[in-house]
Amino acid sequence: MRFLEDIIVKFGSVDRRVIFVLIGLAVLVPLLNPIDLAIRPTPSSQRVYDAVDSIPDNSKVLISFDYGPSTKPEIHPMTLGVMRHILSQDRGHKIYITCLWPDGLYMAKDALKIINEEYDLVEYEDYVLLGFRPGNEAVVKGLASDLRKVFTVDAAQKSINEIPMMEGVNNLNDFQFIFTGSAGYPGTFEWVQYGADPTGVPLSSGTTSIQVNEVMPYVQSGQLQGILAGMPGAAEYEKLIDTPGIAIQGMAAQSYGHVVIVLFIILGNLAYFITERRERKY
Amino acid sequence: MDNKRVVIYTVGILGIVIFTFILSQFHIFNSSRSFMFIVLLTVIMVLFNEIQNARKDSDSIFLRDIPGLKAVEEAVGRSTEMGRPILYVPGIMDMNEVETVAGVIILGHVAQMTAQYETGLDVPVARAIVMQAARESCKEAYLSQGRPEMFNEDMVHYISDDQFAYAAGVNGIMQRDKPAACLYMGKFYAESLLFAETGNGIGAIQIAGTASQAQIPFFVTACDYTLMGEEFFAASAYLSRKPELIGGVKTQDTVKLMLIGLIIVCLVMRALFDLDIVSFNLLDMIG
Amino acid sequence: MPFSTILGAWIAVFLTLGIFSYLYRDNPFYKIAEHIFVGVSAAYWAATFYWTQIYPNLFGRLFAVDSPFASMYVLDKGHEYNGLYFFPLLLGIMMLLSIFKQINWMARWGIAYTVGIAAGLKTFGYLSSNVISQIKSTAVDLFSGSLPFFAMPGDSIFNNIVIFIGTISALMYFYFSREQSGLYGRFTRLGIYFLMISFGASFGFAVMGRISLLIGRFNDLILFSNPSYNYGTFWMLGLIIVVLGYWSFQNPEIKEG
Amino acid sequence: MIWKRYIPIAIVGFFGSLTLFGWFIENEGIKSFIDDDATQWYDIIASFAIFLGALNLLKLQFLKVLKRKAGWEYSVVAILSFLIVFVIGFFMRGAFVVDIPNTDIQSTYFTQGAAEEAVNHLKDSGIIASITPAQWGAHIQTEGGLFKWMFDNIFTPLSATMFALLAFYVASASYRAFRARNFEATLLLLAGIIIMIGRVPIGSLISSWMIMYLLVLVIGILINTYFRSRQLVFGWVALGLIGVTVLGSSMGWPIDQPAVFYLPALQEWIYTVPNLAGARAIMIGIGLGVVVTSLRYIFGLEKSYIGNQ
Repeated sequence: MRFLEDIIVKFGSVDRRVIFVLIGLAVLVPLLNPIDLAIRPTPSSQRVYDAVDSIPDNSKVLISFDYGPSTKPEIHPMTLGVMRHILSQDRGHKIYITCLWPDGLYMAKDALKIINEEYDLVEYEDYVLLGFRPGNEAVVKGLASDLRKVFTVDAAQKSINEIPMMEGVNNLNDFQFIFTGSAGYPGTFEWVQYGADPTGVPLSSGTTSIQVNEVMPYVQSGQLQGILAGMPGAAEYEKLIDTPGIAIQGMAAQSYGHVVIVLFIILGNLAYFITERRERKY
Repeated sequence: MDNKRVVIYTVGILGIVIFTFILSQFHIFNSSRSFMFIVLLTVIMVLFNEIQNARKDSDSIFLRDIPGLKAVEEAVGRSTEMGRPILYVPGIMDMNEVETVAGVIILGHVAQMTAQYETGLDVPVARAIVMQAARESCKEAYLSQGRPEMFNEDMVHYISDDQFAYAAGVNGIMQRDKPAACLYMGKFYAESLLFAETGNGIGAIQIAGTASQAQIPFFVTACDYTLMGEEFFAASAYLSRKPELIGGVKTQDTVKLMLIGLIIVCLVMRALFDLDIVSFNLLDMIG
Repeated sequence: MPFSTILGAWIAVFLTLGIFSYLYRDNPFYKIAEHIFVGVSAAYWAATFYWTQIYPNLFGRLFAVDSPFASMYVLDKGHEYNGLYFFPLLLGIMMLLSIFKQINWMARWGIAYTVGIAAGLKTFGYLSSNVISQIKSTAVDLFSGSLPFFAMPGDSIFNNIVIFIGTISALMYFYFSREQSGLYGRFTRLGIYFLMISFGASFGFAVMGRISLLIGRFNDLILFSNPSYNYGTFWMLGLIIVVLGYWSFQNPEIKEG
Repeated sequence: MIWKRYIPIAIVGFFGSLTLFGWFIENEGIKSFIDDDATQWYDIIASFAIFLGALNLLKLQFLKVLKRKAGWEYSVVAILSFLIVFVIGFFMRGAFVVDIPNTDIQSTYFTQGAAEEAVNHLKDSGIIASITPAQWGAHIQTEGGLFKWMFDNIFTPLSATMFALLAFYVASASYRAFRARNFEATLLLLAGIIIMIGRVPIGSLISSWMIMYLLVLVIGILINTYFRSRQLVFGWVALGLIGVTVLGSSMGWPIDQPAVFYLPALQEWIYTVPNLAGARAIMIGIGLGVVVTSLRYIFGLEKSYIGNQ
């Protein structure tokens, strides 16, 4: 027993790089030979799926790309999942894309490139990329009151009036559903405060794991129709629309990463209590 | 809330409701948001009243003691006994962040104590403007304790604007000088982990204060004491003795009580509605 | 696979491994990658904000088709001319001029405008969505009879009671005008327990997010190690290990602590 | 003094109250000004502020080089990369689209020369193709353009990897810094662990019976440390193990029953009930803080944003 205690305590003072190698391997190995783990959707992901499913036919859907490259692994599978879900039912939905983050523009172009390979979409008829506008919450407020003043041209600098699907679209009230893939500020908070609450348009959101708990009260109060929480949330959504993608592939690595961190916390605390008890003895 | 305030605020709210009712007769007023208008005017009324009270005599304003602040005094005492310096990290952001301003205010309080106990104080910063403000705050503290000779400019020194370079610099200081107490007061991002881990490694007392919600959980588990969110702002308001700041804290307290009252009223009214004792549901009327 | 994509992949791998090399120790590769990031991101932000806002929405209005300067230069972005837009232009230029020390007070007008507008938006936005809406949903459903007393998972009256008491006790923990002692002290102690569970959830989600981002980077490195990218990851890994090994042999690490 | 202090305070006061009370005004003129022009001006000034940030950064690096401070060579790298991307962004179109009429085959080249060469090459094999340079403004996000190439291969890996570093720091902090030093910290770590394991697929593989056995052992250890009596510990552990086994076999060992010990279900309850109460109290608390601070800005009671001279 004493021998075991010594190992745990000694491991605490080992060089930090050993711990780095351990967590690195715990994440890398399952990525190299993926193990298929059963995924169980949580109620908050299910609620997003139901919200998207219950959009009336031939609706106008606004998808906002409010994230950048550094949080792409968590959010990109979500926005792709929602777009696939909307298009796979071919119920005549039209997709309008805005970005509150400058690099959200590139995330949107990347997503459109992937989606175009799977569904033959016609730009300006099935989807329009309105692009990025700086100004954070001011942009959302502007969209709620007069979209045509915020976006006079789309991302390819084409005038709004020349785009057929923009007819009758003057502000957020003309949309039947909004989805924001959000990595921070501006993002879900601003869409709830200046987008969904003032207009009543149903809003769902996919956020990075770190932001999930701050946004969570909106879900219970009904201001948000469910939440996709981090990469696990994205994997659950991929399972719900059963098109396995990059999020599901990452779940094994995510699981082992968590197990290793939990073991570190438990071992670290054991070492702490052991040294504490030994000090109390002398 | 003493009953003088209860009377003022009840009369105030009645006045606001009447004023809003009059306004709602004009079509220029968006009456669908009248409830929000009433709430907004109430908060403004409470704000001006509490700042007025704080301006009259800010010493009479009561503030419960905050465990984190008491721990700071203990930490300074411990450092003095062990003859080792105190490390104070005022966050990595600039003076335009409210949390950095609060961090510099608390620094002034700590500097007063280190002047009194003649303990070493080391303040590495990540922004040039924060360096100036921190130096002013320390100089004032040492003067107020009558120890101008103990203050030297290099106590507060600039390391780097970049997040990880700053973290590496502070870690180097910790390992070299082995301070007995490390205080992290301000706005932090992921580098909070690096400070807390190195501080743990050298066995220092660690006290953190921040409103950055993503970092509070890490500080709570890694430090001995943490001033969490509002505690951090209340502590700095109290120490600054500025009527606007103290008034702000008292306003939030007062409005919080009113809101809890509103929750209970809504709960009761909803229960009555659900049990069909009452025909209308108050919740739908609230904007 | 066009040459520019392969070259791009190799550069991406070099920069990724350069940043990761910081885990071994602070070294020239990390410093180069980090300073490239500093320079590139500054220029990237400037270019993106100019072309998406200043160019179409400011100059688009000042040099619109019907503007008095139309003879000089026309930029048709679907706006009509609006002379008021000289105000933001003036504030913007003052901000740029504030880089010079003696007149750095000039930035204050622009900052004041953004602080003013943000304060006006935030006051209503937070009061309505983050305070009042949350207050309304804390008046929970206890007697509507549509909920079972206890259910796991799913809503229940027991859950609603816990939410009601938890929210109020946690709110009272951050109440500063009364000493936390006696019965009231025990009530706020209950509040700190609810707060701790909430911080625990944030802790769990924060760790989850960071692992996901690491997965994203490893996915890229694995992708770029394929033959179609001429084994970019392996070449770069080899290069960095050799050079780094030699460099750290030259200047050994002073044993910290 | 007026220019430096009173005018900024007046700007905050005027535009702040206009935007704040604008929410309650029904007048078209004011509403359209606040909702559109005022917000457009906000966007424009925010863009200039970003420009200022970039210039400040550059100034910092220049000073480092001029004064030959430690590590100035790396500042040269920063300035060079800034200039290269600045030139690409502002002065080079970097995107010349060559497309063959009435087909959707198209490819983009970085330079005019490369595009012309491709067109001549096509002409030799009898296909006429046209070159359309990307419009100014759209050139920075044209697929295959030089700016987009720089974004994909330089900006994205750098910013993504800076974040990914944190996973390693969390791991080492998990071992060396996160301590259950008091009941609150223990509650925090327990809730964190249950949520971390409950929300990933591996969590649903751990049966509630395994958790119950684990609980019996952990309580046994706690009894041992606090009560120090051997019989009590053995009594409890034996009783606990038998009880769980009997209950398990009577229910046929279902993996997710009783739900309170099945991690995904327990995680969901913790997440949607106690966590919600805490998160809501924090949201209300911060909300009030933002409202009071913003009101202090508007009514000129808070002037830290313009310094105190």
